[in-house]
Amino acid sequence: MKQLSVPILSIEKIAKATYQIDMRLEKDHLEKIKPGQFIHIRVHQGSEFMLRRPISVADVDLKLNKLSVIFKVFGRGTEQLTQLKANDLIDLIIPCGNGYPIDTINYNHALLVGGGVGVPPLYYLAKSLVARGVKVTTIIGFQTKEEIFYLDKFSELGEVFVTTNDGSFGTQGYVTDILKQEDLNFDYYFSCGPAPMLKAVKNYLHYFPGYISLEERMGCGIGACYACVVKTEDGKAQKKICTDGPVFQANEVMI
Amino acid sequence: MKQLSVPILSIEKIAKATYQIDMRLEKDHLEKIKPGQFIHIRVHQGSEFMLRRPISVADVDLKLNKLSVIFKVFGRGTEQLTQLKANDLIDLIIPCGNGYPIDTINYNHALLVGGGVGVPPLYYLAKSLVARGVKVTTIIGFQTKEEIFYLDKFSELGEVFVTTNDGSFGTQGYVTDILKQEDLNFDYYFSCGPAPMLKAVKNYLHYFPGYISLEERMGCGIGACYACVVKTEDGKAQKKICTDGPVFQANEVMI
Amino acid sequence: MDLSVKLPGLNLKNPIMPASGCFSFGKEYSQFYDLSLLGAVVIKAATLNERLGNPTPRVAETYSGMLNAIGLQNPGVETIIDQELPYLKDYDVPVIANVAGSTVEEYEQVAKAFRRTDAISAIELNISCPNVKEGGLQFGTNADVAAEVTRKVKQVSQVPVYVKLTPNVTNVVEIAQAVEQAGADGLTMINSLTGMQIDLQNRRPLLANKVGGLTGPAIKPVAIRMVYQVYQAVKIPIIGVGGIMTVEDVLEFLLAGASAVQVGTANFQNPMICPELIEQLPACLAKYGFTSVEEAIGKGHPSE
Amino acid sequence: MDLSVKLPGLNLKNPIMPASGCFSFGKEYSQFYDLSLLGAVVIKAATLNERLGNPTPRVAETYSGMLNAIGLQNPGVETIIDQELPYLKDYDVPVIANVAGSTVEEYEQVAKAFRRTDAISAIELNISCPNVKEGGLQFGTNADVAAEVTRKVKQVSQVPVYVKLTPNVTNVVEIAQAVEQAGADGLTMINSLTGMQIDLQNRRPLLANKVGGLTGPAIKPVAIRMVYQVYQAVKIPIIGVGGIMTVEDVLEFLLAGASAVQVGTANFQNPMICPELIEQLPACLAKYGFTSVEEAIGKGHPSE
Ligand SMILES: Cc1cc2nc3c(=O)[nH]c(=O)nc-3n(C[C@H](O)[C@H](O)[C@H](O)COP(=O)(O)OP(=O)(O)OC[C@H]3O[C@@H](n4cnc5c(N)ncnc54)[C@H](O)[C@@H]3O)c2cc1C
Ligand SMILES: Cc1cc2nc3c(=O)[nH]c(=O)nc-3n(C[C@H](O)[C@H](O)[C@H](O)COP(=O)(O)OP(=O)(O)OC[C@H]3O[C@@H](n4cnc5c(N)ncnc54)[C@H](O)[C@@H]3O)c2cc1C
Ligand SMILES: Cc1cc2nc3c(=O)[nH]c(=O)nc-3n(C[C@H](O)[C@H](O)[C@H](O)COP(=O)(O)O)c2cc1C
Ligand SMILES: Cc1cc2nc3c(=O)[nH]c(=O)nc-3n(C[C@H](O)[C@H](O)[C@H](O)COP(=O)(O)O)c2cc1C
Ligand code: FES
Ligand code: FES
Repeated sequence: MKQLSVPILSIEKIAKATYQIDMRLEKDHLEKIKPGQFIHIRVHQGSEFMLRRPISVADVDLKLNKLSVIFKVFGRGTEQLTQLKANDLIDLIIPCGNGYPIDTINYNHALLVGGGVGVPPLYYLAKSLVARGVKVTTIIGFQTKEEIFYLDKFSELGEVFVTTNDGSFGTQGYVTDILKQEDLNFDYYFSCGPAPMLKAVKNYLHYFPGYISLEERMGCGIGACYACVVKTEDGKAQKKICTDGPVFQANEVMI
Repeated sequence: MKQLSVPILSIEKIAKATYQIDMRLEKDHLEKIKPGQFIHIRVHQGSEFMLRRPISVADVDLKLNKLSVIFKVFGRGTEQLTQLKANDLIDLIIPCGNGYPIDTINYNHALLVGGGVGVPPLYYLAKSLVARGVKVTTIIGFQTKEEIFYLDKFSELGEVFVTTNDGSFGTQGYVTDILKQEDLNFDYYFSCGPAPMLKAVKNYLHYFPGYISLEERMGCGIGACYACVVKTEDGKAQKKICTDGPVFQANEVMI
Repeated sequence: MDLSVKLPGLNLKNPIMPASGCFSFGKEYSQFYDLSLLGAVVIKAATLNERLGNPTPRVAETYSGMLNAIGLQNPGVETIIDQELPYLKDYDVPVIANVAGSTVEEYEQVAKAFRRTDAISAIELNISCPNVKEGGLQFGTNADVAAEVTRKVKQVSQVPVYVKLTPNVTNVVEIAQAVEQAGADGLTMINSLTGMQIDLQNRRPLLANKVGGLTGPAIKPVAIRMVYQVYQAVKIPIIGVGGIMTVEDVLEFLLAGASAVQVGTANFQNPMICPELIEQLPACLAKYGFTSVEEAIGKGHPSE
Repeated sequence: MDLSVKLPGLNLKNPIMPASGCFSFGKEYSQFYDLSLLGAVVIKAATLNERLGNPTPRVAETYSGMLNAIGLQNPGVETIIDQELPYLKDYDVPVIANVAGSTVEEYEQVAKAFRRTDAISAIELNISCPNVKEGGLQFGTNADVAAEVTRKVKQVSQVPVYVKLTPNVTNVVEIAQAVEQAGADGLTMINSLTGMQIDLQNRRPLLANKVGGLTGPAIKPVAIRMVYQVYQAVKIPIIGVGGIMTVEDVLEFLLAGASAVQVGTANFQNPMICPELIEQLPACLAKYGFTSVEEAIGKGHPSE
């Protein structure tokens, strides 16, 4: 884990209230990043924003020495981040958390299920899985058509199903509706998204082995403040999402 | 008085820790500005800096629709202002306070005495006086050679004496040393600078009519909070520097 | 969208008003906008006689806040009635008179003096100003004394009395209940937290008065907490104040239990803040599912 | 430049240490820098048994500050001694153990438990944590109770005892004097101010615990004021804490009367803050005319 100040290559609006930031990092930092890990971003110099913002790694390009994140404008901090410009420096703690243990699992066909701001980390995951010869099927859910991003990119990597809550694109409803409607073939699943979605996915897929990625309001992002805990499935102990997670085995934690 | 958001034309370091910002304003705003008035600058969007910074008008250019201020980096706010770039917008309350009543005075030769950040307003004053046919002699004092600015510009308008505390340029000592050493000819004086300097100038020149410009920590800058008061000479009443001043007759207020 | 709020003595067309001491008597801000837009105007604290206040410096900036030690400078209640209030009569806006004093008698006398004018709709009892050595703090930090001042002022006032509480106490609920018991028609909360800044160069407190009142967004969480706690413990309405910067802050105070809000320090940063908040309020209420201001009041208290 | 400070039980090579609860037991930050650089390490509050703390969300951001309601999550004093303290032994840095409890007896028992290790140099009595329903606030807001806890812990502790005061009181000087009287070797001040944020979407307090502790630069003026007032009223040394962001803030606390300082929230924004402050301190002291840390302590009190 390192604190770095890195230059922004570009910042671009890629969907409704959704932005992608590409930044330049040195190779030895990029090589350490695993899909599912996040970076902890300082919003602004000065005192107004005392907490960093955790944002998942959406893509890593080792050729262009580039790291990409995708974030949605939610509150004051992400609003402030949209003010960044190319060549500005951005202050990161990197890499944070544990990623998906893609090298230690035995599988042939992965199902990826993401909702909203849970979609970005699945892209780097999908790329990494395909690179390892694992087949990938993806279900991504959004509120509405204007919020959809990366559909093409996911499509290049495997079959993709899209849902929108308002039915303006793809299947109307939730990602779990796809699980119910389609007869999907897979032997492992990975899911990232809002807690209610994860819960539904975990319940629906409880016969399958899988990993889920959790969100919680964070203080330090490095395991020092105990802000981001989640109870273990047995309710007896607690894990820190920022260091033990954000990726957990689906049956490891209580959500 | 108006709140305006105006574009910055340029920001430039003109001396040690001293910056000039030129901004573009519409003519009808510029025409209302009198020498000695100030603008009340919002340091930054967001909540970190709740108070604006009062900065004197250093120059007005009606041809180029340009207003210039010169400020010294003193604390966190002026430090932040140095981060501004050309084309950024800057949020002002303008014009603030009462300027020098140059059109109502009967005089032929004005002495201008300024120290440090008290020098900038004297430039627009000098220009305006010369334009009205009044002769101008100027004494400006700085800590050290590297802090000197606008010497050429003042020289174009009349005789100039410079002092530095450390003697690295001009006369070593204070502006009042010039008053003591030189046999100056003038019938009115105008002074702006730190309180101890104003006090010394006022005492030394107490036989002359004159105007001084005061500084005080401000809240609103528009007369609503009573932060910036100064006692009248008789000690019985109080004036607000931000609206009754910053320019006062030398014998009007207690300093 | 219905922004109006009915409070004792106050028919507010909207819940936004400037906070006492940050708006003088209104004239300055009327250069920026029409004061009739406001829910109400709260004037600077009135004392019996003229006060010149504290020596300068009187203000300092802090992280997301400021300190002030103005020291209740004001021309005295009679001059205020004769020379300041008439100006506000031209506007269609209720006026709240902030009343301060060094003794219980002074509070009483100031409140009494206001009987001869019909230019004010309510009194706000400033029992909390931390800046004046003999006055302020003491009244507001002791429940019995706070109740006594309230009772005495209620006896002489012709208009409803709002008591403005200080946050510099161990138990704000106790004070709130005591003044409610003593007849207060409403509460305003909070006044400033006592703070200090030290001037490194001069090696002494920066404010001439040494301590000052901390205000601005820095203190908002304390204000929200106190409004929330007191809302559950009293029946009289609360006017919320402390650190409001945005329309979301306004709604947060409403949800905490405030029926209206005051904006103080933010006026200095942005003189247009009050009309801007009023303009933004309908959309903000709608965004969070409310159809009126009244509907939002106290809705941050889960029903469990 | 001499940065060292000698305090009861603590030979600090410099006056900068992380604040309790913001630094866990040190391991995480040792990824960023060598902990031996620090003046001391203050570990997370220890209670007698393991505590799981409050439900989440446990933190929220506020203007120039944050709210937390962690709820004293910790593995219990025995596990801390056996599993956390050994790691710190590898560093050349004194360790201060923050001690919390729900009853006077629990404080006593935790302090007693620490007798079996020589890994700690002092105890910091957290009589002020506002997050735990049965503990915390009560002890620190009543002078008699605060004195009682202090006395009991002093009786069993083998190391000096610093009492950490809460700012949520009407009169902090009274509490400070009571714990001094009861035998405290030093004071740490301040802990967090009680605050709240309301979630507009969910219409309830954002923190699961509803109220939380407000920390960060927002509260610095309150901390400075309290250190300043207490410095004039007690003889024991004060460790200052609350909102430190810059080296000027450090010096401000020293001038107010603190002998050393703790940095809490700022670690989250900038994990390198402590070593950066240590590095910047000599130049800052020199700039303002001091030749050592000791020389600056209390110098913000004008001699008049
Ligand atoms: C491990 C992890 C990975 C994430 N990855 C992404 C991503 O790739 N893209 C994306 O758009 N969002 C992601 N999020 C959510 C993102 O962190 C929040 O949307 C963001 O912090 C909100 O900040 P704000 O300033 O807009 O909101 P504010 O309301 O101003 O935030 C206030 C505080 O709440 C915290 N907060 C608010 N919402 C959340 C949330 N949902 N999760 C965690 N903290 C929150 C903020 O970090 C901040 O401390 C991730 C969250 C976590 C925990
Ligand atoms: C009418 C007037 C005109 C001025 N004109 C100029 C000018 O043309 N050029 C220039 O360099 N400076 C000028 N000053 C001084 C300038 O306002 C301060 O240097 C500046 O506000 C310091 O801000 P800071 O953020 O650097 O300091 P900080 O210490 O961060 O400021 C904290 C607070 O103190 C106030 N403050 C600090 N020092 C002063 C001071 N000397 N006077 C007033 N307020 C102060 C700030 O406004 C702010 O509210 C003027 C002051 C006044 C009152
Ligand atoms: C400069 C200044 C002067 C104030 N004067 C008074 C006053 O005279 N009477 C009063 O009750 N409160 C006074 N206050 C407190 C405000 O009315 C308000 O309670 C406080 O500032 C918190 O609100 P804010 O954070 O929006 O500023 C003053 C505040 C400031 C900043
Ligand atoms: C997340 C968090 C956890 C804390 N836990 C403790 C604690 O366990 N014991 C304690 O005495 N203080 C605790 N505090 C208070 C800090 O030690 C410190 O007093 C306070 O944060 C003020 O300093 P700051 O403004 O630099 O953060 C905690 C603060 C934070 C932010
Ligand atoms: S955010 Fe601090 S422990 Fe996870
Ligand atoms: S700064 Fe507010 S009255 Fe002058």
